[in-house]
Amino acid sequence: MDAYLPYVLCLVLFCIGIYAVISKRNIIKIIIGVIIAEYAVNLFLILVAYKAGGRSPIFSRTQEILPEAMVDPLPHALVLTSIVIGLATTAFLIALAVRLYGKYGTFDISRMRELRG
Amino acid sequence: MIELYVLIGLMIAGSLIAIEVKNLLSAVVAVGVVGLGLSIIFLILKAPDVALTQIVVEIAAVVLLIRATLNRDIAMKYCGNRPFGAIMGILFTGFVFVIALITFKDGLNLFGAPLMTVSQFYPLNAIEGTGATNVVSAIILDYRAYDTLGEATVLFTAVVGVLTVMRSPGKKKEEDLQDSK
Amino acid sequence: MSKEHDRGMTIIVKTVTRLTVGLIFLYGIYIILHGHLTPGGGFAGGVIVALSFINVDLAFGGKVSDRIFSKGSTSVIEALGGVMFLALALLGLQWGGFFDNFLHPDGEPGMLISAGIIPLENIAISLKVGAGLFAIFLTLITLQKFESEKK
Amino acid sequence: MITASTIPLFVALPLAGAFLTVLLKRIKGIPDTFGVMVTIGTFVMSVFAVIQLEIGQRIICNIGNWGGFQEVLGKIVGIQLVVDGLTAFMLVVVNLIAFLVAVYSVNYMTRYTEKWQFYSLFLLMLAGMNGVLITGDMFNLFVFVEIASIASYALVAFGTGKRELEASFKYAVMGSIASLLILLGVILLYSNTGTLNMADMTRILAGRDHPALLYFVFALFLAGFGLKAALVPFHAWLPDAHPSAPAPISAMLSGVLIKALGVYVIARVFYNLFGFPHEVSLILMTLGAISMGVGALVALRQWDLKRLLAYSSISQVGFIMLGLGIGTPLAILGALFHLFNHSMFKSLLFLDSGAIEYAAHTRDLKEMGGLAKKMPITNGSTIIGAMSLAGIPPFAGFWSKLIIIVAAVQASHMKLAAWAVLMSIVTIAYVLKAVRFAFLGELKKQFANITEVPAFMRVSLIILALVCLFGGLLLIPDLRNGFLGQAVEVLTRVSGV
Repeated sequence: MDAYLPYVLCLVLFCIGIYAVISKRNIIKIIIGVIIAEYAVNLFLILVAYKAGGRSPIFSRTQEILPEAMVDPLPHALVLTSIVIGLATTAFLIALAVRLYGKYGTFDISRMRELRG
Repeated sequence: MIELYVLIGLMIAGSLIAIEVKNLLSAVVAVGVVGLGLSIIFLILKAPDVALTQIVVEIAAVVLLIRATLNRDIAMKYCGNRPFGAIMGILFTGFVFVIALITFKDGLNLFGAPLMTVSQFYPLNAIEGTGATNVVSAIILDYRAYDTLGEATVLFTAVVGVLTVMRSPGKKKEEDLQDSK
Repeated sequence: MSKEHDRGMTIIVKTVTRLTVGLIFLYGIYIILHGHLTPGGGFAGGVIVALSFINVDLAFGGKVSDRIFSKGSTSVIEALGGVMFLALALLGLQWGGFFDNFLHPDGEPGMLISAGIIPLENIAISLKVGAGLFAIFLTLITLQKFESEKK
Repeated sequence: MITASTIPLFVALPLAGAFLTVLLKRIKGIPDTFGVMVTIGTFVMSVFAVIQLEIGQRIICNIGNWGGFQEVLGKIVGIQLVVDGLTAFMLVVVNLIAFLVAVYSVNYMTRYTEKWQFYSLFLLMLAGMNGVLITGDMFNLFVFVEIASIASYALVAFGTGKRELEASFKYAVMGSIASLLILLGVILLYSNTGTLNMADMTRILAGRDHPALLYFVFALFLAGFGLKAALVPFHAWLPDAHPSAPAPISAMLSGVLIKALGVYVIARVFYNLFGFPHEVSLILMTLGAISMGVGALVALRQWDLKRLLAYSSISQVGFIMLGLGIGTPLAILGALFHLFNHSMFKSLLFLDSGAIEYAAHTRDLKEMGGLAKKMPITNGSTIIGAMSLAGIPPFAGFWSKLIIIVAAVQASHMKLAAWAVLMSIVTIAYVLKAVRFAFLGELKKQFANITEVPAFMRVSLIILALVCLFGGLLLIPDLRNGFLGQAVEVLTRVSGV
C-alpha cells in the first residue's frame, strides 16, 4: 500500500475540493473548492512523474548530469499548462462573483433565484 | 519521503480549514498556505520550474481573490451549506474515493517508478535537438509548443471573458435601438 | 499634500515598495530571458512582471500605473504577444512545419543566445501573460471604484 | 488542397482572427468582416478536406517537424494533428454553422454593446472546437476543450444581466469540475501507457487485457465529456445556459459545441481508443434513453421558447447517444446523420427564436401569436426546422430517426426502439405547441407594426432551411459514401463490430 499512499492522499485533497463545490452555498467557498481540486490534480501529475532518487530535468554547464537520472519531464510541462488554465478559470470565476455580488448584494447562491422554475 | 507525507497532510488540513472556517478572509489565507505547501512539494519532487510558476500564480490568485471580493462589509458574512449539500457531497466524494482505491492497484505506476516510454527521449535529445539546457522549457516551447499556444490562448480567452463580464450595460436600451434603426 | 498620499496603504508599505519593486521587475525580466537555461520561463516571468505593477497599484492605491497602462493598452499588448507567438509558429512553415524551431543550430547550448526561437517564444508569452494578468487586475479593481461611486 | 502543412490553419486562422480583432477593434466593421471571412475560410477548407479524403485515408501533420523521430524510437514525441473521415465530417458541420452564425450576428449583435468582444470570443470558441476535432493527442485535446469552454462561459454571460451571470456561473463551475475530471483521466491514461498520442495509446491498449484502472478512466471520461454533452445526470447547466446566451450563441452551443466537445470526443475515445467495450455500450444506451425521455417530457411543459428548445436538445442528444450505444454500422450511420441534422435544425430554430426576439422583444409563447403574417421568412424557416425536428417525412430529421429506430430493431433492442418511437411522438407534440402559439392564431395588438428581420439574418435562415429541406439527399449512395460513409468507417474499423 505504501507505494500508492501519496496518490491516495492526493485523491483525498481532490475529494475535499469537490465536496466544497457540491455542498457550499457561498460563491467564494465554491471558488475555493475549484482551486483546491485544481491543486490536487496538478499534484497528481507531479507525483506520477517522480522517479525515486531522480534529479530535476535541467542540465548545467558546471556539473555532469546523466539524462537517465532525471525525473520524467513531460508531466512537468503538462502541469505548467494546467496551472495557467487554472489561473484563467479562477480569474473568470472571480469576475463573475464580483458581478453577481453587484447585482444581488450577497455571495449566497441560494438567494439567487432568477433561474429556478 | 517522510517530508512529503507531512506536507500533503498539511495541505489537507489547510484545505479543510479553508472550506469550513467561517471568516472568508481566513479561508482565502488558508488557500494561500495550501498553495505554498504545494509549491514546496514540487521542489521536493524535483520540479523547480513548476514550483516557481506555482508560487507566482498562487500570489496572483490570492491577491485577486482578496482585492476583488473581500473588502466589502457584508461579504464577510458566512452562509452555511446547501440543504442536503453536505450529505450529497460526502456520498459523491466517498463513491469516487472507494472506486479509485480499488482501481489504483491495477494499472497505475508505483510511486517513484514512472513508465517513461516516450519521455526518456526528451532528456537524451533536448540539447542536441533544441539547444535548450532546461528540458522542461524544451518540451513546452518546442516539442509541445502547440500546447503552449493553446495555453496562452486560454489566458487570452479569460482576459476577453473578464472584460466581457465586467462591462455594463451589456444590452443596449430599447430607445437607443429605435434611433439606430 | 497631494491626493496621492491619501490613497493606498501606509507610508511604510509605500517606502518598502519603492525600494523593492524595481528589483522584482528586474527579477521577472531575468526569469524570462533565462527561461531556456534555468527554471522559469515566459509564463512565470510574465506573472512576476505583472505582479510588480500590481504591487505598485496596491501600495499607492491604483491610478499610478494607470498612467502608464490603461485597460485598453494592456489588451493591445496582450494581443501583440499572441500575434508574435503565432507568427513564430507560422514562420516555421517556411522551413518544414508548424512550430519548426528554425533557428536552433545557431548558438552554443548553455549560453544566453541559444536554443533558436525558444527565447523569442518566451518573450512573446511573457508579453501576453503579463499584460493579460494586469488587464484582469485593472478590470476587477476599476469596476469596484465604479460600484462604490454608485452607492 | 488540404496537405499536412495546411491542417494547422483550421486553428491558426480563427486564432489570428481573434487576436487581430482585439488589436483593430477601433476600426468600424473590422470585427464583423473578420468573423465572416475567417469562418468562410475554414468552411471552404473543411469542404475540400471532405472531397479530398478517400475512405479509410487520413492526413497526419507532425507539429514542430518531430515526425522523423518516430522511426528512431518507435514512438511519437511531438504533437500530431490528424484529419480522417470523422474529423472531416465534424469540421464541415462545425464550420458551416459557425459561418451562418457569423453572418446572422452582423445584424443581431447590434443589440449588444462591444461587438468586438463578441466576435473575438466567437472566433476563440471556433478555434477551440476545431482544435479538439483535429488533434491526435490526449493532453492537447484537454487544452482545446478548455479554450472552447471558457469562451462559451463568457459568451453565455454576454448580456450581463442577472440571469445571464447566474447561468454562466453555474455553467462555469460545473464545466471546470468536468475539465478537472477529464484531466485526471488523461493523467491516469498517461501513467498506464506512458504516452499521450492517441494512435500510440490505441496500439498499447489493444495488445492486452484492460487493467482495472481503465474502468476508472471510463467513469471519469463519461462524467467529464458527458457533462459537456449534457447527458441526463449531468445536464443541469444546459437549460439555464442556452436560453441566457444571445441567440446566435445558443445556436452555436446547442448546434455544435455540445457535439464537438461531448458527443464527438465520447465517440472518438470509446470507439477508437478503448475499442468499444461492452459495458460502455450498455451505459451509453441507458443514458441515451434516459436523456431522450427526460428532455422530451420536460420540454412539453415549457413556455419560454428558448428553454423549450434547450430541453429538446437534451432529448435529441439522447437519440444520438442511443445510436452510438447500439454500435452497429447502421446505428452509427443513423447517429452521425442525426448529429448533422440536429446541428442544422436546432441552430435554425434558435436563430428563428432570436429573430422573433429581435422583432417582437419576447420569448414567452403565451405573449406571441399571429406572427406568420408579419414575418413570412421567419415563419417558413421555423416550420421547416420544426418539421425536421419532429421527424415528419420528407424532412431530413425523419430519415435519421428512422435509421436509428430500424437499427435498434435489427440489434433486437425492441424496448429501446419502442421507447424511441414514443419519444418521437412527444417531440411532435411540443413542436406543434411551439409553432401553434408563436405563429398561428390572432395577431396581438402590440405586434401591429413589427417587420421582418434585416437582410443578413434572413440569408442565414434561408440557407439553413434549405439544408433541412434537402438534407435527406445525403443518404443517396454516392453522396453518402463520400460524406457520412467515411465518418462511419472510422468508428466501425477499430471497434470491429
